[in-house]
Amino acid sequence: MNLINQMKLSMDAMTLGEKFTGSIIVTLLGVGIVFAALIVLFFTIVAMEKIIVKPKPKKEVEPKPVNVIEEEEEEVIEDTELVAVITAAIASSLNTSTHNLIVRNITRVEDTTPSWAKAGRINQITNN
Amino acid sequence: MNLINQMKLSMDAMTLGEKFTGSIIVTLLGVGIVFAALIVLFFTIVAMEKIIVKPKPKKEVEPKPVNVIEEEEEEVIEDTELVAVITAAIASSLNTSTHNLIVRNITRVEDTTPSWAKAGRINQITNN
Amino acid sequence: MNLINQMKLSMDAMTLGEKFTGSIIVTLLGVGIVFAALIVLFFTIVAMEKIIVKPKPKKEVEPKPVNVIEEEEEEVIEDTELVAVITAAIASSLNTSTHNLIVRNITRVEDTTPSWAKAGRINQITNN
Amino acid sequence: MLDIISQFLQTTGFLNMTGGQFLMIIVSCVLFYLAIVKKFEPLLLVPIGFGMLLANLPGSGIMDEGGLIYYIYNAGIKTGIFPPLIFLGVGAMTDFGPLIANPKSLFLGAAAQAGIFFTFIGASLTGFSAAEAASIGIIGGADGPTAIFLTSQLAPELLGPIAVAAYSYMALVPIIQPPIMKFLTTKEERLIKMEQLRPVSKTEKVIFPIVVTILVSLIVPSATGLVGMLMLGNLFKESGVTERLSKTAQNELMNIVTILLGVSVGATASADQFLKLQTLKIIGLGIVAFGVGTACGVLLAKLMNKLTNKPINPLIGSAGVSAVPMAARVSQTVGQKENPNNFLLMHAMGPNVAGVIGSAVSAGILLTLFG
Amino acid sequence: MLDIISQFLQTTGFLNMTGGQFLMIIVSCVLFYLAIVKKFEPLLLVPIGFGMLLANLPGSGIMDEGGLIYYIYNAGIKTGIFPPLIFLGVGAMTDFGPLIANPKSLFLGAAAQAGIFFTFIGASLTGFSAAEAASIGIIGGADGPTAIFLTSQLAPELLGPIAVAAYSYMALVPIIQPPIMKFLTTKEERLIKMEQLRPVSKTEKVIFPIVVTILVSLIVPSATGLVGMLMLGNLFKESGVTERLSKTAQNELMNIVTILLGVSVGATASADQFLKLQTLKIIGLGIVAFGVGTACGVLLAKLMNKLTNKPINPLIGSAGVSAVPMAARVSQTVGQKENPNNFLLMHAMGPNVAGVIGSAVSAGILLTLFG
Amino acid sequence: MLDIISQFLQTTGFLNMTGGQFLMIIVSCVLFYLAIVKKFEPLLLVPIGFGMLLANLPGSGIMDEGGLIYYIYNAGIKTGIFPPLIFLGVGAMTDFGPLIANPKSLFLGAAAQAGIFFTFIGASLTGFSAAEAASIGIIGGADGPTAIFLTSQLAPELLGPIAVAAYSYMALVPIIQPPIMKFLTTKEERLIKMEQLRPVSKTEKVIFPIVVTILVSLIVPSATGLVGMLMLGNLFKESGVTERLSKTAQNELMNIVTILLGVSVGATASADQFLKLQTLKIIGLGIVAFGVGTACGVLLAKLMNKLTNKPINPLIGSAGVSAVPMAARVSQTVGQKENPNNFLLMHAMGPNVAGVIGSAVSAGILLTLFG
Ligand code: NA
Ligand code: NA
Ligand code: NA
Repeated sequence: MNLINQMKLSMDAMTLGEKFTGSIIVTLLGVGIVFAALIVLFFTIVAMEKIIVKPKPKKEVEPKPVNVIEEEEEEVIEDTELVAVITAAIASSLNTSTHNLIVRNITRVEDTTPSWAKAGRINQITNN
Repeated sequence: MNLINQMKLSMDAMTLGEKFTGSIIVTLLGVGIVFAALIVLFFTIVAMEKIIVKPKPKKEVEPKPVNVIEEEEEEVIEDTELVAVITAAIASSLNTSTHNLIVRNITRVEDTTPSWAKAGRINQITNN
Repeated sequence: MNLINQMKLSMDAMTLGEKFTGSIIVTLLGVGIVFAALIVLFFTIVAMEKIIVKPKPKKEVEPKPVNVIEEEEEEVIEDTELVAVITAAIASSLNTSTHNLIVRNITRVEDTTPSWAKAGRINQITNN
Repeated sequence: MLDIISQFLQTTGFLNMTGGQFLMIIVSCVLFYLAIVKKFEPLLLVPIGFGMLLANLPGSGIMDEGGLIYYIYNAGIKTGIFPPLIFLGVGAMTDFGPLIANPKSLFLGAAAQAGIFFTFIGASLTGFSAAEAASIGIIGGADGPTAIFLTSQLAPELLGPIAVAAYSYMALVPIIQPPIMKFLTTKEERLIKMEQLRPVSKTEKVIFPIVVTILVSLIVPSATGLVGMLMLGNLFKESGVTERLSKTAQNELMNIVTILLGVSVGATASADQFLKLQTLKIIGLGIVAFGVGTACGVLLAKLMNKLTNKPINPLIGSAGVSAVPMAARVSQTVGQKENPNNFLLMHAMGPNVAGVIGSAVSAGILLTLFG
Repeated sequence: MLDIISQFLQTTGFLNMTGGQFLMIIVSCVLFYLAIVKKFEPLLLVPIGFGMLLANLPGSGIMDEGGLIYYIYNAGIKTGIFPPLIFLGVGAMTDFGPLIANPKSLFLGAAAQAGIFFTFIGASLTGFSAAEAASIGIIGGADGPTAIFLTSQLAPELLGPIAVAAYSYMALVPIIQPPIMKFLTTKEERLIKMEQLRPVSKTEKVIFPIVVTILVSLIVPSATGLVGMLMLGNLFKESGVTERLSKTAQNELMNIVTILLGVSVGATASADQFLKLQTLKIIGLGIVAFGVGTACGVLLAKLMNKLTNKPINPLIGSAGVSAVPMAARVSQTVGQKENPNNFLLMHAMGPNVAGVIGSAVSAGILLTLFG
Repeated sequence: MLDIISQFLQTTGFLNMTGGQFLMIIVSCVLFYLAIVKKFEPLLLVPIGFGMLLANLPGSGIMDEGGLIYYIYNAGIKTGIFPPLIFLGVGAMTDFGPLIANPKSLFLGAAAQAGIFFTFIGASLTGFSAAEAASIGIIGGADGPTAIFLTSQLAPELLGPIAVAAYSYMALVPIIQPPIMKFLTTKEERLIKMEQLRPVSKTEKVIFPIVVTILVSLIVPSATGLVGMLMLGNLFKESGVTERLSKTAQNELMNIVTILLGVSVGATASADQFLKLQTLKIIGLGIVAFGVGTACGVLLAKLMNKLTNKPINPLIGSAGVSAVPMAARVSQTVGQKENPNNFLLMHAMGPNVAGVIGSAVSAGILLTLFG
C-alpha cells in the first residue's frame, strides 16, 4: 500500500509512471473488491433461493393462522424466544451458562385473545 | 431531601437499608405528586364542565353569526379587547394606571365587510 | 452616510433634530431604492412581454415535437450547447480561445430513440 | 419527608410565578381566543400563542440553554433559516400572472412600502434604536416571514411584540383598510372598471422568478435569501417539471417550519421582554405603518389613474401592502359595494404580490443599513 | 499488490467482528422477526433494529464522531428534541373526549404509574444508580417517547435495552395484562356495565389542552416539554382552524422523526453496552413495572367502584398504564369475554390517555429529582 | 445625500460583479433551460441551477459564514447526511425483485463500475490529486447521491462540476449508450430473448435488504451509510408493516432533502471554483466514465451469454451503470428496435439496481483508500 498511501498524501512528487502504476493498482483493487462483494451477494441470493423457494407446493410465506388460539401461543413462544435470545447472547458474552440467568417472564396462557394484538399502535390510533 | 440528594450523587456508599428508605421516599413522593397533579386536573375538568356545559338548552359552542354586521362589530370589539388586555397587562406590570397608556387603535366602523375576514391567509392562497 | 452610520452605532447621543434628519434620509433612500428596484422589474417585464408575447399567431410556448427524430436531434444539439456554453465560459475566464479547449463529446446520431429520454428519473421510478 | 415535599414545592411554578408571567399567560389565552374563535391568522397565532404560554410558565426552562425551544430557536430563527423556507412555500403558492400581465402594479407595490419607512421615522423619534426602529417599521410590510426575518437579525428581543402585531394587523386588514380607502377616493374613482388582464404565457411565468431573483439580488444583495427562496418556490410551481418539490414546499415543509417558527417566536415573548411600555409603542406604530402604507398605495393609484390613459381603480392601491391575499380581497369587496359587477380581485393581486417583493426589498435595504 | 489486498482485508468487518457484535446482529434480526412477522410495534422496532444492526457492523463508524447516526443522535436524542416532536403528533391523534367526559379516569391514570416508582425501588436495590433506576422505572409508563426522553436525559447508555424493553412490552400488553386483570377481579366486577359517556363540547376540547399545559407545567415544570408538545398537537387537532398543521404533525413530521429517532436509539445498542447482565435485569424489571402498574390501576378501579355510586368496571383500570390504544382494547376484550354486549372501549380510553399524561408527569418528577 | 446614495450603490451587485460571475449566471440559466425545456433530471437540476445562480450574485453572502445556504451546506452536505437520506427514499422506491430473480445481474452491475476506476486512472494522470480523481471517477457510477456523497467527503471544492456532470450525463444516457451498445454487439445478440423471470416471494424481498446491509457493510465498512439507508428504505417498503414510513421516506423527506441538497450543491459552484480548466477535464472524463462503464457491462454480458447455458441478451449489460431506470429503458428500447416483441425491461432492471449497489460499494472503497 506504499504507492497508494503516497497517492493519498500527495501525487505532486510522483512521476507519471508511478502515478500510472498506482492508478492501475487502485483500479484492479477497486474492480476486484466490487466483484468480490457482488459475488458474495450472488451466492447469498442463490442460497436464499435454495432455502426459501425450493419447496414449491408448500406455501411458506406467512401462513395465515387458522386459529386464534394457535396464534396466541405462537406469540407467547416468540416472546419467550426474544428473551431467550437476549439471555443466550448475554450469557455467552459473559461466559456463563444460561441456566444461571434465564428469566421466564411469560407463561403460556389459555387465554384466547383475538387479533387485536396484531397491529401497530400508531396505526390503530389513527383508526380511532 | 438529604437521602434523595445522596442518591442523586452516588448510591455506591449507601447501605441497602438507606437505598430502600430513599427509594420508598421517592416512590411516595412520585406517586403523591402524580396523584396531586391529576387531582388538580380532575377538579379543573369538573369546574370546566360546570361552567361550560351546565346550561344545556342554550347552545354555547361557537354560535354561527346570524348577521354579518354583528359579527363585524364583535371583531372590532375583540381587537380593542386585545389592545386592552395588552395595555392592561403592561400597565399593571409597570405599576401605572391604564388611563395614561391606553391606545385606542380601532374605532367602531359602520362598514359591513362580510366573511372574508374569517379565513386563514395561507389557506386562502391555496384556494386561488 | 455619516448620519446613518451614527444612527447604526447608537442614537443615544443624537439630538431629536439629528434623529429626524437621519430618519428622513433613511426614508428617502429606502423608498427610492424600493422604487428603483421595482421600476427595473417593470421595464424587464415590459421587455419580456415585447420579446416573448409579441408574435401572437405563432405559439412559442414549448412546441410539442411532431417528430421524434427531430426531437432527438434537438437534444444532441442542446447537449453540445451545454458543453459549448461551459467551454466558452471557462475559455473567456481563462483568457484563451475556445479553439484550444473545445470538447466534442457527442456526435449527432441517427438513432431515433423515443420519448423515454423525456421524463425525470425519480418520477419514472415511482411509476414502476 | 415533609422537608422533601416542601423542597419539591419550591420547584413548582406556583410559588415562582411572577405577576408578569401571569399576565403573559392571559395574553397568550387572548391570542388563542382571537386565533380559534375569531380565526385571526390561526396558522401562526396558535403556535405563537403556545410558545408564549410555554415560555412564561415558570421553571419550564424551555428557552434556557438546553431547553426544547432554545434549540429550535437557535437552529431556525437566530440563523434566519426559517423565514426563507416559509417563503419557499409561499412562492410555490403564488401566481405572479396578474403582476406580469399588468407590470404597473409594481409601482403600487412599491408605494405601499412607504409605511415601513414612515414608521421608521416615528420609531426613531420615540426612543428606539435604529435597528429596533427598522424592525418596527417592517410591520408595515404586512408580511409575516419578512418581519420575523428582519427582526431576528436586527432586534431579536422585539420578536414577540413585532410578530404579534404583524400577524394581528394582517388579520385586521379588512377593518383597517376600508375607511382609509374610502376617505381617499371619490365614488367615481371607486366605480372605475379596469380592462381585462391579458393572458400570461407559461414562458413568461417561468422566466419571471429567475429574472426577479437576479435583478433584485443585484440591486439589494441582502434581500437575496428571502427573494431567492420566494422565487425558487415559484419556479418549482411554474416550471411544471418539479411538481413533487412544489407540493412539498407548500405543504409539509411549510407546515413543519410554521410550527417550529411560530412556537419559537412566541417563546421569545417572556414577561420581562414583552411587558414593557415599548410593546404598546410597537402596537401603536404598527397600525400607523399599515395605515400609511394603505394610503400611499391608494394615492399613487389615483395619480397613475390620472397620468396614464388606461383606467386604474385606486382601490387596488391598498393591496400593495402585501397581506396576501387579504388585502386584494379588501379591494374587491370595497369595489363591489359600489358596483356589484366590478371585479377587482385579479387586478388587486398584481399590487398584492408586488408588495411581497417590495417588503422583502425593504427588509434588505434596512439590513444593509443597520445590520 | 498482495500486501495491498491484505491491508485492505484488515479494514473489512469480517476480521474485526467481535463475538458480541455477532450476537447483536442476531438480536437485531430477532427484532425484525418480531416487528415484521409478529407485527410488534413495527413502526419503531424496524428502525430500532436497523440502528442496532448498523451500529454493530464493525468498522461502519456510523456512531463515531462524524458518522451518519452520530450526527442524528446528537441533534435529536441528546438534545431531547425528538420525543416531544413525536408527542406533538401523538397529541394531534389523541381524542381526550372520553377523559373529559369522565374525569375520574384521571385517578386510574395516576394509579397505574405506581409501577414506575415501584420498579424504581427494585432497580435501586439491584445495583443501578438512581438515574438508571429512574430510567428503568419509566418503562412502566408504557409510553415509548416518554421512556426515550427520560432515559436520553438521565442514562443514555441504557437507551438501547430500555427502548427495546418498552416497545416489546407495549406490544405484549395483550398477553401481560389479562391474567393480572382476571386474578384481581371477580366475575361480577368484570360484568359491570358503565353508564354511557356524556357528549363533550368542542369548547371543552379546545380549552382542555391549554388548561392541562398550564397546570401540569406549573406543578411539574420539567414535564413542560413533553406535556406541552402533546397538548399543542391536540390543540392543532381540536381548534379546527389549524388542520394543515395537525395533519403534518401526525403524519410527515412524526414519520420523519420516528425514522431518525428509531435508528439513533437502536444505534446506541452497541454490543459492549447491550450485552451486559444489566440488560437482563432491565428486561425483568420492565415486566414487573408493567405488572404492578396494571395491578394498581385495577385495584384503584375496584376501590372507586365501591366508594362511588356510579358503577365502574375495574377492567378499565388496567388501561391506565398508557400503551395507547392497546391497553384500552385489552379492557374491552377481557370485558367482552364475560359479556359480549359490554362495550368498555370508550370508558377505557379515559384512563388510557390519562396514563399518557401520568407518565409524562412521572418523567418530569424523576427528571427534577435526578436530572 | 448624494454620497449616501453612492455609498449604497457600492453595495449593489452591479458594481461588484466579476466576469466569471456573469458567466456562471448564464451557465445556471442554461441548466434551467435543460431542466425545464429539455426535462433533463429537473428535480435536481432546477435546485442545483438555482443554488449556482444565488452563489454567483455578488454580495448575496448566501454561502458566507452566517448565510442561508452556508448553514444548510454545513448541516447536510459537509456532514454527509443528505445523500444517505435520499438513498432512504430511493430504497423505498426500488424493487429488487428482478435482481433476486436473476442474481447473475450482479456481475453486470459490478462490471459497469469499471468506468469509475478506469476514469480514476485518467484523472490521476491529468493532474488531479487522488481524492479528486476518485471523485471524478465516481461520475461513472451514474448515481447522483453516491457521487455527491463521495465528492463531499473527498473533494468538496469539485462538488459543483461533478454534480452537474453526473446529473447531465444521467439525463443523456439515452444518447450516450445506444451507439456503444450497437457497436459492441451483433444483430443476433441483440435479438436474444431471455427466459421469463421467476416470481420472487415476499420473504426473499424482506430478507434481501437485511442480508445486503450486513454483507456489504462487512466487506466495505465505509459504504455502510449509503448502503444501509438504501436498504432500510427498501425494508420499509417490503416489510409491509411500515407503510407510513415508506411513504414519507420516498415523498416528503426525500423532497425536502432534494431541495436543500440541490441548492447547497449548486451553491458550491462559485465562479472561481467552477470556471477552471479542470471543469472541462471533469466533463470530458465524466463521459469517458459513462462510456467505459457501458462498454464493460455489455462486454461481460456477451461473455456470460457464451459461458452459461441460459441466454443473456448483452443489451442488458449497459444497464449496469445505474442511472435507474433510464439505463434499463435504454436496454429495452434498443432491444425492441431489433425485435418489437422483445421485452428486456425487467431483465435490465436487475443489472440496473445492482449498479446502484455497485457504485455505493465503489464509493466505499475509494473512501477507504483516500478518505
Ligand atoms: Na409589503
Ligand atoms: Na403511562
Ligand atoms: Na453504478
